[in-house]
Amino acid sequence: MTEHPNDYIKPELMACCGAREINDKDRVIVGTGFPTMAANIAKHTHAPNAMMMQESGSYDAIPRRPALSVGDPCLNPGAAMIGGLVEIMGMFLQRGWVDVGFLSGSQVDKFGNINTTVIGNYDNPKSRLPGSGGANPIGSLVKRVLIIALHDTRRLAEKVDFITTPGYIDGPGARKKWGLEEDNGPWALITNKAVLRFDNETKEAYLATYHPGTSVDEVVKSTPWDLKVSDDVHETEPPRADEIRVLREVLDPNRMIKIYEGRGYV
Amino acid sequence: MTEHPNDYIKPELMACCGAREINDKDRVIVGTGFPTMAANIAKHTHAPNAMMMQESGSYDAIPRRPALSVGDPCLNPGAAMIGGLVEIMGMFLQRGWVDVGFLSGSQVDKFGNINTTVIGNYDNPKSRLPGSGGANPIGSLVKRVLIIALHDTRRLAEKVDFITTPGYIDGPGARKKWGLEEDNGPWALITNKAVLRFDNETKEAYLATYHPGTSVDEVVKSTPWDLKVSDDVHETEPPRADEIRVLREVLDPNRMIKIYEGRGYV
Amino acid sequence: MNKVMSMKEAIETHVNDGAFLYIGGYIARPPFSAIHEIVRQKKRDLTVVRSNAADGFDMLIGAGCVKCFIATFLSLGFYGLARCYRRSIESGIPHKIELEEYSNLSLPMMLMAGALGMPFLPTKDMVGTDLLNVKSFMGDNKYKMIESPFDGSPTLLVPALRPEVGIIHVQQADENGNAQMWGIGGDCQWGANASDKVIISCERIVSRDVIGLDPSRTIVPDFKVVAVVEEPFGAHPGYTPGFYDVDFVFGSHYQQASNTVEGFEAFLDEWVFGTADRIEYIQRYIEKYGYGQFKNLEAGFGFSPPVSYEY
Amino acid sequence: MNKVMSMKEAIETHVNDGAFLYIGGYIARPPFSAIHEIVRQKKRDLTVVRSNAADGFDMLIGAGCVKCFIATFLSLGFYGLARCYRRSIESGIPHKIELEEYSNLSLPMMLMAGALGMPFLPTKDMVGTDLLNVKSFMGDNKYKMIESPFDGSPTLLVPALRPEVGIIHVQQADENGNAQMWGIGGDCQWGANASDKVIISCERIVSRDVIGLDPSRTIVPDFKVVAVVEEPFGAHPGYTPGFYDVDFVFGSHYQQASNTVEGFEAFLDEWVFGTADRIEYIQRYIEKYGYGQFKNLEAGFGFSPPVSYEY
Repeated sequence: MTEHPNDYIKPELMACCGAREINDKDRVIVGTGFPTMAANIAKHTHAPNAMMMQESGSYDAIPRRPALSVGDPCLNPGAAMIGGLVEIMGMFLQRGWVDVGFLSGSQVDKFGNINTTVIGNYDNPKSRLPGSGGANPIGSLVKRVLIIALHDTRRLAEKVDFITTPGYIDGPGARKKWGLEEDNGPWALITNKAVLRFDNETKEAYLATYHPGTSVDEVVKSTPWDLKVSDDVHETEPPRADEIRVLREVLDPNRMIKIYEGRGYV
Repeated sequence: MTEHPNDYIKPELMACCGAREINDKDRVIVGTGFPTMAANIAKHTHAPNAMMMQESGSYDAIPRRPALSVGDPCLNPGAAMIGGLVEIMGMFLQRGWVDVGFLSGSQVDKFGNINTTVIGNYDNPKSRLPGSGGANPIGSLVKRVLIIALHDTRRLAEKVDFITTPGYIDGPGARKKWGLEEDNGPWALITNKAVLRFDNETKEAYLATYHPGTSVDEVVKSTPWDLKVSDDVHETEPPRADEIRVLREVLDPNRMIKIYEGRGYV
Repeated sequence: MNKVMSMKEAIETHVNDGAFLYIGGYIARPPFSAIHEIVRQKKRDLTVVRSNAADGFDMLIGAGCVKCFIATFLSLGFYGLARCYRRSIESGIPHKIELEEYSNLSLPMMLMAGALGMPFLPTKDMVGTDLLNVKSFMGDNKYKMIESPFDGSPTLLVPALRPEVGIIHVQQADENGNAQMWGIGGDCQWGANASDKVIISCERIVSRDVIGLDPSRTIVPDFKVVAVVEEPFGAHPGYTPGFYDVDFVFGSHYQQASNTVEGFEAFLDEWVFGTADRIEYIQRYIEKYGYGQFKNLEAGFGFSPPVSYEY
Repeated sequence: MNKVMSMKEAIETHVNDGAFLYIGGYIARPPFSAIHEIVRQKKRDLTVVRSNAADGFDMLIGAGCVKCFIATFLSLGFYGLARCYRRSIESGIPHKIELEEYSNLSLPMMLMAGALGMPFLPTKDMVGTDLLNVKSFMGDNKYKMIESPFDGSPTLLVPALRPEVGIIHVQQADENGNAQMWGIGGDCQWGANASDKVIISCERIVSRDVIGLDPSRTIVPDFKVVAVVEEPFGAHPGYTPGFYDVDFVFGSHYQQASNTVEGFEAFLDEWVFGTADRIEYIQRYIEKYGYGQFKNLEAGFGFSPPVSYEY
C-alpha cells in the first residue's frame, strides 16, 4: 500500500502533481519555486534521468541551495554545461529538445493562453506585469506545458486581457496556422483546487481531478468558463510518503514552499 | 637615406608591397605564407597596432613558428581570443570590422574577380581547384582586398572561368546592385611584375608601379586585357633594409619564403 | 593601447544623452557600478536593451534616464515588484517610458544577429500572441511575418539590433579590452558584440599574457572596447561567479525603498548621488552593513582544472 | 547513462549507408579515427558536410564512401593537392561525387541555423558570383534571393542544415557525453549541435565532476550524444591543442601516396584496412616512424590559470 501522510500543505500537493507529469529522461526547463521542486521530486522518485535547465544558460546544475532565481549563483558550480540565453532558448528549446516547461501567470484562459504582461488595457494598464521573459518561447516550443495557477474567477479567465504566451490560442488549428507544432502545447493546468487537462478536439481545459477537500461542484463554480468534466473525474492522489520525504528532507529542508500559502495557494 | 639591400628575391619584394598597403590599427585577416609575412612586416615596421586574425577562430595569435595553415597549432597558445568560423567570419568580418584581406587565385580578372573553383567548365572541369573556403566572404566583406597573383596571360584574365570571389564583378555599380558595400573591394593586385590598382570610375585594374627589372611595356604585354597605365607610373620601391631585416631575422629565419620562387614568383 | 580609465571618465566620454545602450547581466554580472554612474551623471533620453532586466533597469527608469526600452521582462523576482517600472508605465512617474516588447528567445537572437552582421533573422516564438499586436517606437520594423521562400510556411522575422554602446561586467580583462567571462552568460556576449563600442567593467585587470593562457574564455576582442574599468565588487548587489554571491539583503533593501518615490529618491541620495565612486559605495556599505556581511558575500574556494593550448 | 563504446561499435550502430554526416575539425581535432572506421566499414552513399575540408574528406571520397558533399573548400594545403577529390570530380574515380558549394561564412551559418532551430538565415557573401549560378542536389533550395521585407535591399537566404549524425573529436568528455573543447573551433560546436545525434571522440574520458568544475567549456550537452569513444591520438595526423602537434611528415606521406590510385589504395591497406583499431594504428605508426617521432608529436607543457565558479 502506498502511504499518504496527512500533514501536507496545498503547495506540496501541487508540486507533487507537477512531478507526476514528468517522465524519465524528460528534458525540463525550470524557473524557481514550484517548477524546480516538482522537477526535482520527479528526479528523486520515478524519473532519475530527467534533466533540468535554466534559460539563463545553465544545464544540469547541481545547486547546493534552492535557487531563488533562474540566474542564481548556485546554478554555476557543478553544472554540466553553461552557456547563455542563445544556447538554452535557441540551441535546446527552439531546436526542439525540451520536453517540459512550467509556466505560471496572473491570468490563464480556457485554451491555456497565459497573460504575464498587463491587467487592463495595454496602453493604459490597471496593472503592469513583468512581461514575457522566457514564457512565450517556452509556451511556444516545449512539447508539454505545465501551467501553475490560482483557481478563482479572476486568475482563470474565459479570455485573458493579453496573450503573452500561446496556449492553443483561439482553439483547434490555431497553432498550426501560426507555424507552431500542433501536438505541442498546454498539457495540464495545476491549480490549488484541481488538475485540468486539455481536450484533444476542442483544446479546452477540462476537469480531470479535484484536490482532496474540494468537489467537482466547487471547482466548476470557481472556473469562469463552462468547465467540462471528465467522465472518470476523481480525487487527486495526495502526496505520497516518498514524494514528501524528498521534498522536506532533500529539496526544501527550510520549507520555503510555505511562502506559496501566503500567496493564496491554500 | 633609406637603405635598399640588393639581395632580395621577388617574393620578398611582393611581401613588402603587401606590407605597405597596411595601415596602423588595421584589422587584417590572413592566411599563411605571403599574407602573414606581409602583415607581420607591417606590424614590425610602420603599423605596430595592426591586428591579425585567422578564419579558423584565432585573433591576435602570437605564433612561435610560421603558421603552415590557417588552423595551425601555433595559432592557439597566446592568442587574445579563440572562437571559430562564426566568430571570425560572422562577428568580425560580416559585422564590418575587418579592414584588409589577402587573397590569391589561380585566375584573376581585370575587375579583381578571383577564381579558385575550376579551370574550364564547371561540370566537366579541366582542373578542379579547392573552392571558395574563406575567399568569397573575405572578398565580399573586407574594406580593402589585396590580391596576390602570378603575372602572365594565363593567370590574369579578361574574364575568369568562374567567379569564386567577387571583385567589382562586371564593373561600376555591380557591387551595390548585389547589396555589397560599394566602397569596399579590390585595392591592389600585387604580382611578380607589378602593382596594379583599381580605377575609381571604371573599376578596372591599371598599372601603378612596375617592379625593378621589368618595364611598363613588359607588364602591359604580360596582361591579357588592354592595361591602362597610371600617369605617374614608376618603379616599385625595392625592399627597405628594415623590412628585409624583420622578414629574415624575426619572421622567417629559415627563409621558407623561397618556396614561392619554385611556384613561379620570380 | 591602454584603455584603462575610471567609470566616471568612461561614462562621461562614451555615453551621450540619447544614446542606445546594451547593458549586460542576468543576475550574474550586472554592471551596477556603470548603472550608478549613468544615474549620477544624469544621462537622459537613453534607449536601453537587455533580455530579462531587473533592479538595475528599474533604477535607470526611476531616475529618469530612460526614454525607450527594448524589453522582454522587468521584475525584481524574489525581492518583489519592480516599482519604478510600474510607476513609469502606470502613472507616468517620472515619465512614461516607451516600451518595445519581445521575448527571451527573440531578443537574444536579435542581438546575435547584430553581432554577426545579419540584417534580421527568423525566430519561432511570439506568433499568435499579443506581443505581435503591440508596436511602439520600432513601428512596422518591430517584425515582419513572411511566407518562407523555402517552404511557404509562416515565418516571423525580427530585426538585428546594433546598440551604440555595450556595457558589461566580466571577471577579467587586459588593458586593451580583451574580456574574459565564465559562468552564466545571459545575452552578454552577443549584446556586447552587437554594439559598436564596448565599455568593459571587470573585477580585475590582468596582463595580455594571462589572457593568452586561456584565449577560449575571451568573449569580446580588444578592438571593440573603448574603456576598461577595474571595478571590484562592480556587480553588487548582483553576483560575479568566482568573486561574490548575490546580496539578498541589499536587494530587498532596494525593493523596499523603491516602493515609494520618496524611498527611491532617498536610496539614490544615499547610495548613488551620495557616493563619488565605487570605493565610496563599498565604504558606505561596510559602514552600514558591517564588514562581516561584506566579507560573507565573498565567494568560497573553487578551482577549475588547468588546460593546455600547447602543441 | 553510460555511452562509452568502441569506435567500431559507434560507427556500426549509428552511421548507416546513405546517412547525412557532419564531420568536425579544422586541422585542429579532425576525428580521424572515426573517418578510418567509416572507411574500414565501407559505408556508402554518405552525404558529408564541413567548412574547409582537408585530408580526411579526401580519403572518404577516394574510398568511395561519399555520394554528396556540402562543401566550401577541399585542399591538402601545405601538403599539396587533394588528389582523390580531383580524381572524383575530374575523372569519376571511384565515382563522381555530387557537390553543393558554399563559403566559409555561409556554411558555418547554415550549421548554426540548424543548431538553433532556425529554418534559414541571411548571409552577406556569395552574391554576384558563380557560387549562386551552380546548383546541385539541393536544387532551388540551395538559396533564395529576396528583397528584405525591412528595407527592400537584395538579401541572400541560405537554408539551415540538420545532419543526422555529427562526429567530432574533443579534448575531454564524460561517460554521458558532455563534451569539452578549447582552442581553435572551426565550425565544430555548431556542426555538432546542428546534428540530430552526436558521436564524441575524445582524448580522455573524465568524470562528470571534472566537467562540473568548468562547465563553460562544454560545447555539446550529453542528451545529444549517442556514443562516447575514448580515442587518444584520435585526430592524428591532425592535432589536438594541449595533446599533440600536427604530423607534417605523415600528412605529406598521405598526400604523396594519394597522388595515384594505387598509392592511395596501398595507404588504406596499410593504415586503415590493415589495422583493426586506433591501438593497432598507433602500434604501426611507432613501428614504422619510431617512438622518437611519436614522442616528438606530444604537446609541450602549458597551463591555464584555474578559475572559480563558486559563490
